Amino acid sequence: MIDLITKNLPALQVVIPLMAAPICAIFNRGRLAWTIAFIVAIVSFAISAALLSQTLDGGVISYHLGGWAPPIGIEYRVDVLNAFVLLIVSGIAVVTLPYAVKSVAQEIPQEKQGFFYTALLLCLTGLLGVTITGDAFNVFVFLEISSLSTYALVATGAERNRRALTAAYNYLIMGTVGATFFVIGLGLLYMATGTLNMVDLAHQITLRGDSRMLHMGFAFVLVGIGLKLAMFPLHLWLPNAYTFAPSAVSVFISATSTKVAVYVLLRFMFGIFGFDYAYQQSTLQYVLLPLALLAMFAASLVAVFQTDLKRMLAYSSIAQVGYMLLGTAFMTQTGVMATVIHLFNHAVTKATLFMVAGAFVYSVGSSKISDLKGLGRAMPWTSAAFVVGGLSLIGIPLTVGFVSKWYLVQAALELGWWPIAAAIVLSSLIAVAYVWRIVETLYLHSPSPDSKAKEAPLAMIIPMWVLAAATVYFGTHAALTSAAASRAASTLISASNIIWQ
Amino acid sequence: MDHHSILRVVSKLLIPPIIVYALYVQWHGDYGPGGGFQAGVIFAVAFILYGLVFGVEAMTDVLPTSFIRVAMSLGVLIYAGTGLYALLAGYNFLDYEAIGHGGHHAQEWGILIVELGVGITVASVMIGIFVAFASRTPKLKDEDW
Amino acid sequence: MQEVVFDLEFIIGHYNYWLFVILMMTGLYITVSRGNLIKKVVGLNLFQTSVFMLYISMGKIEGGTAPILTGDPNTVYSNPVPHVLILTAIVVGIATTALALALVVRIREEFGTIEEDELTEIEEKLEFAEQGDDAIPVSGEASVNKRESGGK
Amino acid sequence: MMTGISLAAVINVLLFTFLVMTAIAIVRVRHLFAVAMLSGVFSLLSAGLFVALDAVDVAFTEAAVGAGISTVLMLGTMALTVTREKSTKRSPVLPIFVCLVTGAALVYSTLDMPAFGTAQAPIHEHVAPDYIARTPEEIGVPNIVTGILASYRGYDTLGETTVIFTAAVAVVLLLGSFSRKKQKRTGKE
Amino acid sequence: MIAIDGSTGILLAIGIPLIVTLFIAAFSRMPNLRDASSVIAAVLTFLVVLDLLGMVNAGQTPSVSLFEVMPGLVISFSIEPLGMIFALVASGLWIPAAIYSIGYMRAENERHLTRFNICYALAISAAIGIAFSANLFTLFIFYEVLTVSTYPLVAHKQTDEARRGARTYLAILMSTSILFLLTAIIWTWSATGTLDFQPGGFIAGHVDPALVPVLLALFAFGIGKAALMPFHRWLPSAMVAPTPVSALLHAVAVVKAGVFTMLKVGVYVFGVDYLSQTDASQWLVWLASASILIASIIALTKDDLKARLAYSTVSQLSYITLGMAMATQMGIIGGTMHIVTHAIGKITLFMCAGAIYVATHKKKVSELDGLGREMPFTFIAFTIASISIIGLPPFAGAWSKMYLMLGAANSGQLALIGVLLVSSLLNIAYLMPIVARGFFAPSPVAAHSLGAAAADDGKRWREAPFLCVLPLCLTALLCILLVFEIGPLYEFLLHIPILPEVPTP
Repeated sequence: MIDLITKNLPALQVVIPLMAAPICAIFNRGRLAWTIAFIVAIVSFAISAALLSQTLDGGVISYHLGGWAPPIGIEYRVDVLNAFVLLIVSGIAVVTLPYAVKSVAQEIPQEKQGFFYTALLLCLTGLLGVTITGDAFNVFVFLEISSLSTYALVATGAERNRRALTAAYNYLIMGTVGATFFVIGLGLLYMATGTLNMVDLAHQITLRGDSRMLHMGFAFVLVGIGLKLAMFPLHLWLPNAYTFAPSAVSVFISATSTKVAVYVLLRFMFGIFGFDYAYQQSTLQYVLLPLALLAMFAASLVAVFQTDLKRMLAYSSIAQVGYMLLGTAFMTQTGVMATVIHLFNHAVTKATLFMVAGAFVYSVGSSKISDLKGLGRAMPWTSAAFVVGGLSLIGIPLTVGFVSKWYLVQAALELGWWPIAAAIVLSSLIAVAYVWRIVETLYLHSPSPDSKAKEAPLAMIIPMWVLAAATVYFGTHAALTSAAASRAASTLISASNIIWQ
Repeated sequence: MDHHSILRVVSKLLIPPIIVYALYVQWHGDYGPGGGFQAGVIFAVAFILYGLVFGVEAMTDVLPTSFIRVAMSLGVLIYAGTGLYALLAGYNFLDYEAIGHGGHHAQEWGILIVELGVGITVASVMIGIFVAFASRTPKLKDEDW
Repeated sequence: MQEVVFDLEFIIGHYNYWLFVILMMTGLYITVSRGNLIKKVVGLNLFQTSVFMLYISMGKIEGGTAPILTGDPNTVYSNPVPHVLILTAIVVGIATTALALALVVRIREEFGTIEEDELTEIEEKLEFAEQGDDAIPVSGEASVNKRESGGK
Repeated sequence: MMTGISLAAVINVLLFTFLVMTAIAIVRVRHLFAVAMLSGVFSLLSAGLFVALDAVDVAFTEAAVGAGISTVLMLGTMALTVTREKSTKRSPVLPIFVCLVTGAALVYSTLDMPAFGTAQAPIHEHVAPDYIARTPEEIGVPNIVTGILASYRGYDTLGETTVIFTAAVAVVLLLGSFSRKKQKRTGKE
Repeated sequence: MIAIDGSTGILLAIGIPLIVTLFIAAFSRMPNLRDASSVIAAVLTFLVVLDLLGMVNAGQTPSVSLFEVMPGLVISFSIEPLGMIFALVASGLWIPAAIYSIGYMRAENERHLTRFNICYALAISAAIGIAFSANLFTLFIFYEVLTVSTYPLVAHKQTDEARRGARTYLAILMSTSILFLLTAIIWTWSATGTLDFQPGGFIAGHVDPALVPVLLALFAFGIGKAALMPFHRWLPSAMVAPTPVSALLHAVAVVKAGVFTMLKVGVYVFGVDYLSQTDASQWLVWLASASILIASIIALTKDDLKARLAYSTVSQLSYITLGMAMATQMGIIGGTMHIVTHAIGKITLFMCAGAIYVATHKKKVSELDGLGREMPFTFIAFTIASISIIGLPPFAGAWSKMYLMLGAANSGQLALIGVLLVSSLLNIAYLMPIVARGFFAPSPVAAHSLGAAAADDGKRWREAPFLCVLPLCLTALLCILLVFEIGPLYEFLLHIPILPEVPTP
């Protein structure tokens, strides 16, 4: 039995949540669905931890679904990079679910909770499926599972604020356009190579050489994924979606879905393309890099002027995606490593902060900044968690945010790109402005006299502080994450055909 | 709804052949065009027609919503369960070789079972979505069309 | 990258693709430019269907038949892989459409309109109300109108 | 062989003309009922095209889904919302620009595409021949599409089934539970 | 005293203020216990630091490594003479500051004292962490901790004015540290592969000599706490804080952490010898000189007592920067010594300003007429400290200035001696009038005062509460006593390495 499980870990990683979802739907009971979801999340986390430990030495696990060898069949291919991302996604699921109990009970009507957790499980399934697969078209299928369930989850925020509906609709339209672009890109790739398996694609691309189909396939995949990961001018769906989604959903998707999209981008850019260094380099440096910089500044500046905490965090997410893209655009080992480590670091940080926002919504009924005055006293734990997460967002040492920034700046300096290095630190200063506004509101204002805010329940505080502690722990013991990220970067690089700088 | 009596008669006549056709498409998918998905849609169309003509309530009397909910979940479970069965039998996930005697026989049975799962899910999901839409009170009168 | 020569043969071999592109862009245009939420969904459908056509046309082999085995060893079959992919994509498409339309129904219920311009207007009012310290909860068309008249 | 080419070409051109006309009509018509019908017509025409391109399974599905289910859903939505589209005040410049750029990119990519219908394209040389050759031996079903769909790439189809299931879950989450008795306006007070 | 080894000592010195925050939090409803635990922690910390001094004097180098944050970047501590001096100043002055805080804050009926005490202790812990850091990375971490932990102190009053001041404080300190200091550190790291402080520095040979001044500029401006112009604005705007906080900022921890870092970078990153060879710090000499003179002139124009003292601090800090920039041994010794003498002098001045405020609620220099006769202890202490700051013999301040002048002479820049002399004259001009007004100006007529009710016995004002006056008398006394310790201090500071440890064969 043990042997059976260890042999089939990659399949089980996705199949367990996939099968749990319909089971939840059959019973359609909120409490039971939650229990199933929580157990599944823990199992998924254990599986991804096992996968990471198996691949950490640089090994690759290839699993043939249906017993058909690729490229005929669909392959699950786990290396240290996607094992790391799997761990992030399932880990966030494990902490989000206990947190969700109270906030979902408050925000979602009882009779819908069963389906709510079903949708959450489907979202998890989709994200895990996208991450683990080695087949390009399979990415699309699972991307749509996660996207569709996310649209619905965002829309359930309508119970609290009806604007969640328009947010979900806009998200759906832009997400679907993105998915269709992705499909067009895949089609062009397929047309040029005749295969859909990622490894085979990379091989065929080198074999058949350069063509316009590949160039445009690259461009369409970039735009399609760019829409999903809220790359700067394509980010318009994100702020409202994160703001009006139920708290637990904001926590989960902010920490996972953009990260998975960034992973897909990394995989396509370095794992599949790499046929034409000059083309790729110019795309990255003349398109992606400016957009990333723009995101870092524009989105951060917009964040400063927000009046709602959740929306502020959403804009900050767009800026942080800019950091990840920037690391990618460097096209160096350190740059990719900075991106990968920031995937983790930002997931932990942002999840903490959205949990804080959710706790405020739970206790105060609002995440408007003007309603948070003086809560540092009434909600000491929640407010302190905000400070930890906020410091990490700025990139103060001893937090994970610092580690990311360190590697990012180092990557810029290695290339001798001084202005970029300056831009990175400068943009993190803007984070000081928006984070400190909240800190000041929380601690240096007198609470409104009729405020009856109480500390959030323990079920919310504990997950929040688990993440806050992770923010500090991995900020002080970054050897673990940086080793994984560094290994992931070098695996990606050694697998690609690019001549690296 | 008296002025729709012709419609009612015609649809009553139409529904059984549609269902038979759906079943044909379901089982014939190996040989010609068709399969679980198409069959599921056609099957759903029969019920949707019934619902359109006789009202959603009449339809949900025949097909309770709780049944739809279980059916759509069951379809996915049948499909994934086939895979899991293979996995537990020591093969890879979804390897039909685990079924029956292996070879063509296994593949045919495997395909049949998973197509059944697809069919069940698709049919019940389509009916379910229709019910969800149709259960909302229409705001338009007939003459607005 | 090969040299492109625009002779008649090239055009005959490629005009299909260009026609698909035109259809695709029509769909995309509807999605991006129209203000009516249902029309946007229709546009999205159009866009996706045209992409499907592009896929299927790749698989076509001149003189080939549908990929259903005939038993004759000399038969040329068109490429079945795009068909499989597009079957999946169609299903994803209808799933998206259903969800989008459900959202449209809910939006109409909550906001009283499905025109993007009017929605933006209402949302801006809501935003304004949310920003004020004494935000009055606004719900439905009626109260929005009330605020409008009250604001004058 | 020549007649085959020209016949296919004629059918294609005819279908295309209708498709483009329908698409333009959809852009211009404001009555949503007509739009829904035209969208159904578009699906039917494309199904015809799929048949011409040897994709019978796809044609079948497109007809059932595009002309059937989605039309029903659109009509159902209209019954619950409105039937006429209002004119928008927004400028069409940006959408046109986006479409032109995207279209140009696509046309650019087609320049390197193998000519329509040639058997020497990469996609006919790699992997696909394996499917055609191996299906009779390994799967034993005559419909190759079914063989790939349900066996070789069966996992994609599991995903596809899950997508459909997800859609149902999503719609139920949005429009309330299935049972009519619980149907209450859940709008915010 | 219990025998402790070096690494435990370091951890204790940093840890005691940290641990005491728990006690403070626990005693938040018992004010006496809470405040007493601060004072006890201060005494204990000072004793531990003294113990460490003993070890250093015995020729040991206590050091300890905690954990690796990122590969190659370790949190570790190691004691060298410069850090030892700073730790002594910070922990030693915490004792009077803690006592004074009790007196002041209670007399002013300030609220949120638990938060105040916790942040105060955190700041001290961070300062000692900075003092003992064995590498730039550790130093940077504690530097940021110091910034963050002092922010609530500056904003303590929670008024709009306080929030605004605190915002400026945080904005300047944080942006300079992230923008310049962090960049400088990462640059150093990517150029040399190490961040460990080494005697004689480790930059030489790794960075293009033409870029060395740029790197130095990043460091000099990045260390915003040294209040080098033009990044000095935070210091005057932090004046909104309660006076014990100003004392902490100006004397005990914050600005001293800044100039200490400046010296440390000069000595252990660049190396004094390397700096003097490359003339990389020449521009800094002139900037510091300008800073000294301009800040003194601005101080002259300020009528608000605390603002005047704040600009005086800006000017005095640049003495220390100047000492580093001269790149001579005497300059470094003078600079380090000035950390000590200025700290003691300035803490006295601030405590006096606070005592005056507590007793009379007067903030402006022009209101102090005749107060010296009514508050003799406060004003005598003020006078002693002023003379020390000005640098007139026999008080301690005279010696640090003398060494700085020697340094200037050694580096052959005689103009600097002129700068130092002129600035001393300016010091006299802005400090002495205060003393003169206090003692010699006639008291304003009772009718002019709004609070005229107390004019019966002719003595309208009394000294501030005992707990306010006692510490300032102690530190004033220290200004005098330090004169007798200048010799040993000088001997001790001679150990600061000027050349690389391994001389080239």
